[in-house]
Amino acid sequence: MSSMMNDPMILRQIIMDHGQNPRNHELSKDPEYKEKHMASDSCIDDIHVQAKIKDGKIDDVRFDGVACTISTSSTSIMSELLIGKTIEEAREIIKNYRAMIDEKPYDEDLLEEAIAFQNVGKQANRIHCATIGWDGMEALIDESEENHD
Amino acid sequence: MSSMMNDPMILRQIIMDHGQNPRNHELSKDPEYKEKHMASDSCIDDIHVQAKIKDGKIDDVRFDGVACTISTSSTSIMSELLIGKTIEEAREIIKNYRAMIDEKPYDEDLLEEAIAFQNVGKQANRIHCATIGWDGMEALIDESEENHD
Amino acid sequence: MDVKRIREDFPMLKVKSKKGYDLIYFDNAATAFKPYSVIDAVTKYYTNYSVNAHRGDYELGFTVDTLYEEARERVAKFINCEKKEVVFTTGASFGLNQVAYGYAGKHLQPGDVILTDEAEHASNYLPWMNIAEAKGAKLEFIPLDDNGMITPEQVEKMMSNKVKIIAIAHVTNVLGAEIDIKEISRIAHEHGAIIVVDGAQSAPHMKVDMKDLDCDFFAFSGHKLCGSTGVGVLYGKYELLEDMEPMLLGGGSNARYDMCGNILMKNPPYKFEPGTPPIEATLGMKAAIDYIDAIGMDTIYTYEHELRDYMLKKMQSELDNVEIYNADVESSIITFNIKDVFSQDAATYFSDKGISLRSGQHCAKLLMDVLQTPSTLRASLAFYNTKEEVDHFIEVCKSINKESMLDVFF
Amino acid sequence: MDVKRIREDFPMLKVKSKKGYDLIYFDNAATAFKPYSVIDAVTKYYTNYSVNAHRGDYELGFTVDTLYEEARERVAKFINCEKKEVVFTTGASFGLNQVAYGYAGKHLQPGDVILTDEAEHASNYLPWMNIAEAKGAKLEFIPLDDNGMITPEQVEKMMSNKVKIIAIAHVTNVLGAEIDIKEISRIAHEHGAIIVVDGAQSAPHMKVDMKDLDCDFFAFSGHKLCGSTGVGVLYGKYELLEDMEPMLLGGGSNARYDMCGNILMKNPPYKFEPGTPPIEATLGMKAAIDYIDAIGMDTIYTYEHELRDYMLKKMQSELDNVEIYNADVESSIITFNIKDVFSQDAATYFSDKGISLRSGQHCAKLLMDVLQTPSTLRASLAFYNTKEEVDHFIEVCKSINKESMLDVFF
Ligand SMILES: Cc1ncc(COP(=O)(O)O)c(C=O)c1O
Ligand SMILES: Cc1ncc(COP(=O)(O)O)c(C=O)c1O
Repeated sequence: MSSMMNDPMILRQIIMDHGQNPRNHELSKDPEYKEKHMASDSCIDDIHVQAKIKDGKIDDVRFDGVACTISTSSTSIMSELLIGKTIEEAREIIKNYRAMIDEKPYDEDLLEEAIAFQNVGKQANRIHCATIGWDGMEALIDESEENHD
Repeated sequence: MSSMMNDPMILRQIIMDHGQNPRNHELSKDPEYKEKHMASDSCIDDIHVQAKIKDGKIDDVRFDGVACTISTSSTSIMSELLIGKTIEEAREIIKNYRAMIDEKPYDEDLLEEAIAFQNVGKQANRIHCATIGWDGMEALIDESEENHD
Repeated sequence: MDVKRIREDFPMLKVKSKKGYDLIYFDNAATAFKPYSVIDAVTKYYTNYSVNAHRGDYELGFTVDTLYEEARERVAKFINCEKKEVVFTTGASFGLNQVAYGYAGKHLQPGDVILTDEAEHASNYLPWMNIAEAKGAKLEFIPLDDNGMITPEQVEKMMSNKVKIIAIAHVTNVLGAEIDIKEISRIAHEHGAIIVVDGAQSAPHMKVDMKDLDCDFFAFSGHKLCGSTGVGVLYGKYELLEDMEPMLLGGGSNARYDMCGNILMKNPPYKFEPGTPPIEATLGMKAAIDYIDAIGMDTIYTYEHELRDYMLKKMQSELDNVEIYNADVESSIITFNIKDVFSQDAATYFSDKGISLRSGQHCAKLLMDVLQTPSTLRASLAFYNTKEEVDHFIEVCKSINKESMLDVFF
Repeated sequence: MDVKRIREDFPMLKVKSKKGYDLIYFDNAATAFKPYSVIDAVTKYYTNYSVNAHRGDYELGFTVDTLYEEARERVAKFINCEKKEVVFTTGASFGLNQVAYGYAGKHLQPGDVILTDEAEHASNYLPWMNIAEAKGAKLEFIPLDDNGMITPEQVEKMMSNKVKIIAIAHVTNVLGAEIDIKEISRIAHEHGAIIVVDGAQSAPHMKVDMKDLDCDFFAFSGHKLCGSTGVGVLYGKYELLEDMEPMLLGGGSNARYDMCGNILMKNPPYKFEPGTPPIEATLGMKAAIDYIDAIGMDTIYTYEHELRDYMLKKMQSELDNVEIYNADVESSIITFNIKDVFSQDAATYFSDKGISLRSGQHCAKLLMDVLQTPSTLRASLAFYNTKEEVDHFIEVCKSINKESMLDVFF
């Protein structure tokens, strides 16, 4: 892992960049995309997450909605990270991301830019912002597998 | 006023006597009797008071129901006191009885046996027992006057 | 159990009556005294984090939110259920109304039957009477046996495919009889009915295990459990909570809504908790549960029943002026009268001697038709009561009669 | 008003944030801090007379009953009404639900109209939405003016013989706008409608006089008034209380009932108060009212408005990174955003610097369509806030931007 990724300035810039210019930030009308509406109970984050999952592979991830910087940015990074991954790979990444948020051991290399959120637990009330998009994505993956059982 | 009436033993006996052998303790079916149902909110006293009032005079008073000694006895004494009185006389007696209960100056002579309840204020939570029958009677007098207006 | 030491925890046990007697509190079924730890929990809220719950916009808000949810978790552990099955209410009365209105009101059809009985508290009777009337359903009464008990056999006899809901108390409040909920739940479910349990009098005095009882709803109050007034719990199986309408709507219980009349409600338990909750009371209830569990519910149960046996035997052997109505019932309550003295007059006399007893119809007004007396006295014990208190009570009983009871007025 | 001395009365004002900052609490519209006198009133209940209310069977029961009714009398004096018009509730949310369910639910006919507006708190909107749907009635929205205000003129225009109920806030919770209830009451009555006022945000900050406002129902919460959580008040004109169905049934609110389904309810306010009430919270609310009246509501009003003016002017003159949404509204609230920073991110930053602000949609989610922003920050002031706190707030505002707001995570 690049040591640059340990530089707080870099990490901040990653969050800001994705917060202001979120990637994959437009929903698709293609019926192959499945969608989850994630409305946080305790804050105003209200996003829609979409994924196109085929043959055990995540072809695309999209999202949109009203949300704070932390949730917008973390969802944007998630989308970039997971596009093109297999379901197994995606699950591993999600697992490691959650471990990081919970301040448990995790594999930095798998998380790439997502490690920018390594300190979000410092503001415990913001953890849900850093995970809302990830939760939506995980639910979509779960559903895609159920449908193939 | 007889000094006997200052003897607590006598007063207790008056309460007990009326509590155990209440006078006028049977309701009438005569339609000339008007009736009030007095059910205390805060205890189980639940009595019916009847009065036959004609031409400004209280011809008869009756009552019945489930009630503690204090309310049974005080209502019994009330009935004896008010039968045969004019409405004006009855109002004067009721006013003095209330004054006594409230520990204000009152005319002993008007109250006769009712002064047995002079100390009921010592047990403030029992005041409503000592007045429930009187309240019913006053309501009946009020109504009799309204009907003649 | 070291009752001397336990009594040190309760400031109320140091209070004296007007006439200087030690306070003997035998009205524990009405509400229980609070240990210092409960008072401290409430005070701590006021002095350390006195902000609103349900929001984490700032540090203290998050703190309170976390404590509030910890209280929910603590309750779940106390009654052995999932955290998400714990709805905070304002007391047993609210919980029972919520189920009647929001579950029965949604599901009952004309002709359906609600089974209840004549030993219920008004809070577990009137809501059912009301919803039955609104829905064209019928209330039917499970006959009480000679001891005022409801037995599974009697319930079984009452069952039909019309019975949709059984609403009964776990422990009745006048006689303190413990009803076999586990078996009645089994019968209810066998017939496709649900069972709603009024746990107001059981939760404070015995282990209540939702998994074991297998009831569908269970309501109780914090204040009878040595906690604050104004708070309570409604347990419901999660599918049933999902299938129940909230009685109240307002800020906090909805996730989203718009002007076209669409509301997206939160999931249970939150959809039943609109508005600012009784925060300090909830934290107080948590402290009470901690306190009670530290002593041990089984220990409490054993102690209270022993003390009640002691009292009952003394009343039966030393007094000839009392009539006891529930001598044959397993209970921590004694329901009785002083012969020739109306209950309320007797209660005033007891009070004058420092003893707090409940008189009257105890809110289970119907039961009086069964006991055949217009009113009774009720002595309800708690784990902080003592044999010495019972002894004093016996002496006072001896001194009451139809003449002496007037002493208090002279 | 000596704010230094007043601050001594509030233990919360001695609390420090995690990072050691003095706590600056600007979320008073959510709930207010409690003075020692309130805490003492609650503690006194627990330690001196911790028994149930509503019964006078023994000394302490009578004491509590008396204190409880004194609290009712105190509230009546506070809002200038009759004691019997004061219903104790668990908060504003409950009171509003009670009126929607028990009054509107009883009287509304299909086609009737309930007037409300887009600035209402969920607790004064969702119950109406719900009952309108149940009764086939319609909700119509009084247009807000440019300042988010509801004017009598706008109400007048909306009136018709179909309008049966007007449900509006006295002071709105997002903008803090003071609505002319007195005049709107007049208009309502002229058209044969009743007016239900959500006083949650007015009762703590200005004189509310029921005789003068002449509204029909008025609901507020104790906790926003420096009192306990879990208690509130519903005022209703007595004839209307008599004509309203209780939402809850249970012990204490009925005088008598039998097994044939006949209930004899108590008279108002008692028929609306079944179950054990939040006793210590009610006594706490009384102490809060005593405290507030001792300072003087007019004094409080003037101070809070001066402080808000001071804050507003400073924000307008010293800051270029804020957008203010209610600058033209008489209020003790400032609703704003930091440019380029999402409200919740900003709130976290403020919190990190010791400042408690509310972010989000403040439960008046609809209003956001009017303000045209998905969310805002809300600083709501109380009489114990100071200019020094405002000054610190201004400094913190200066330091926030889209980059610095991430400091809290690093
Ligand atoms: C305008 C308004 N109405 C109603 C409420 C609800 O009050 P409570 O949560 O105390 O029931 C609030 C509290 O946020 C409010 O601000
Ligand atoms: C058996 C029973 N059910 C319900 C209640 C009502 O509880 P609360 O008044 O706390 O709502 C009581 C309290 O007296 C009770 O004894």
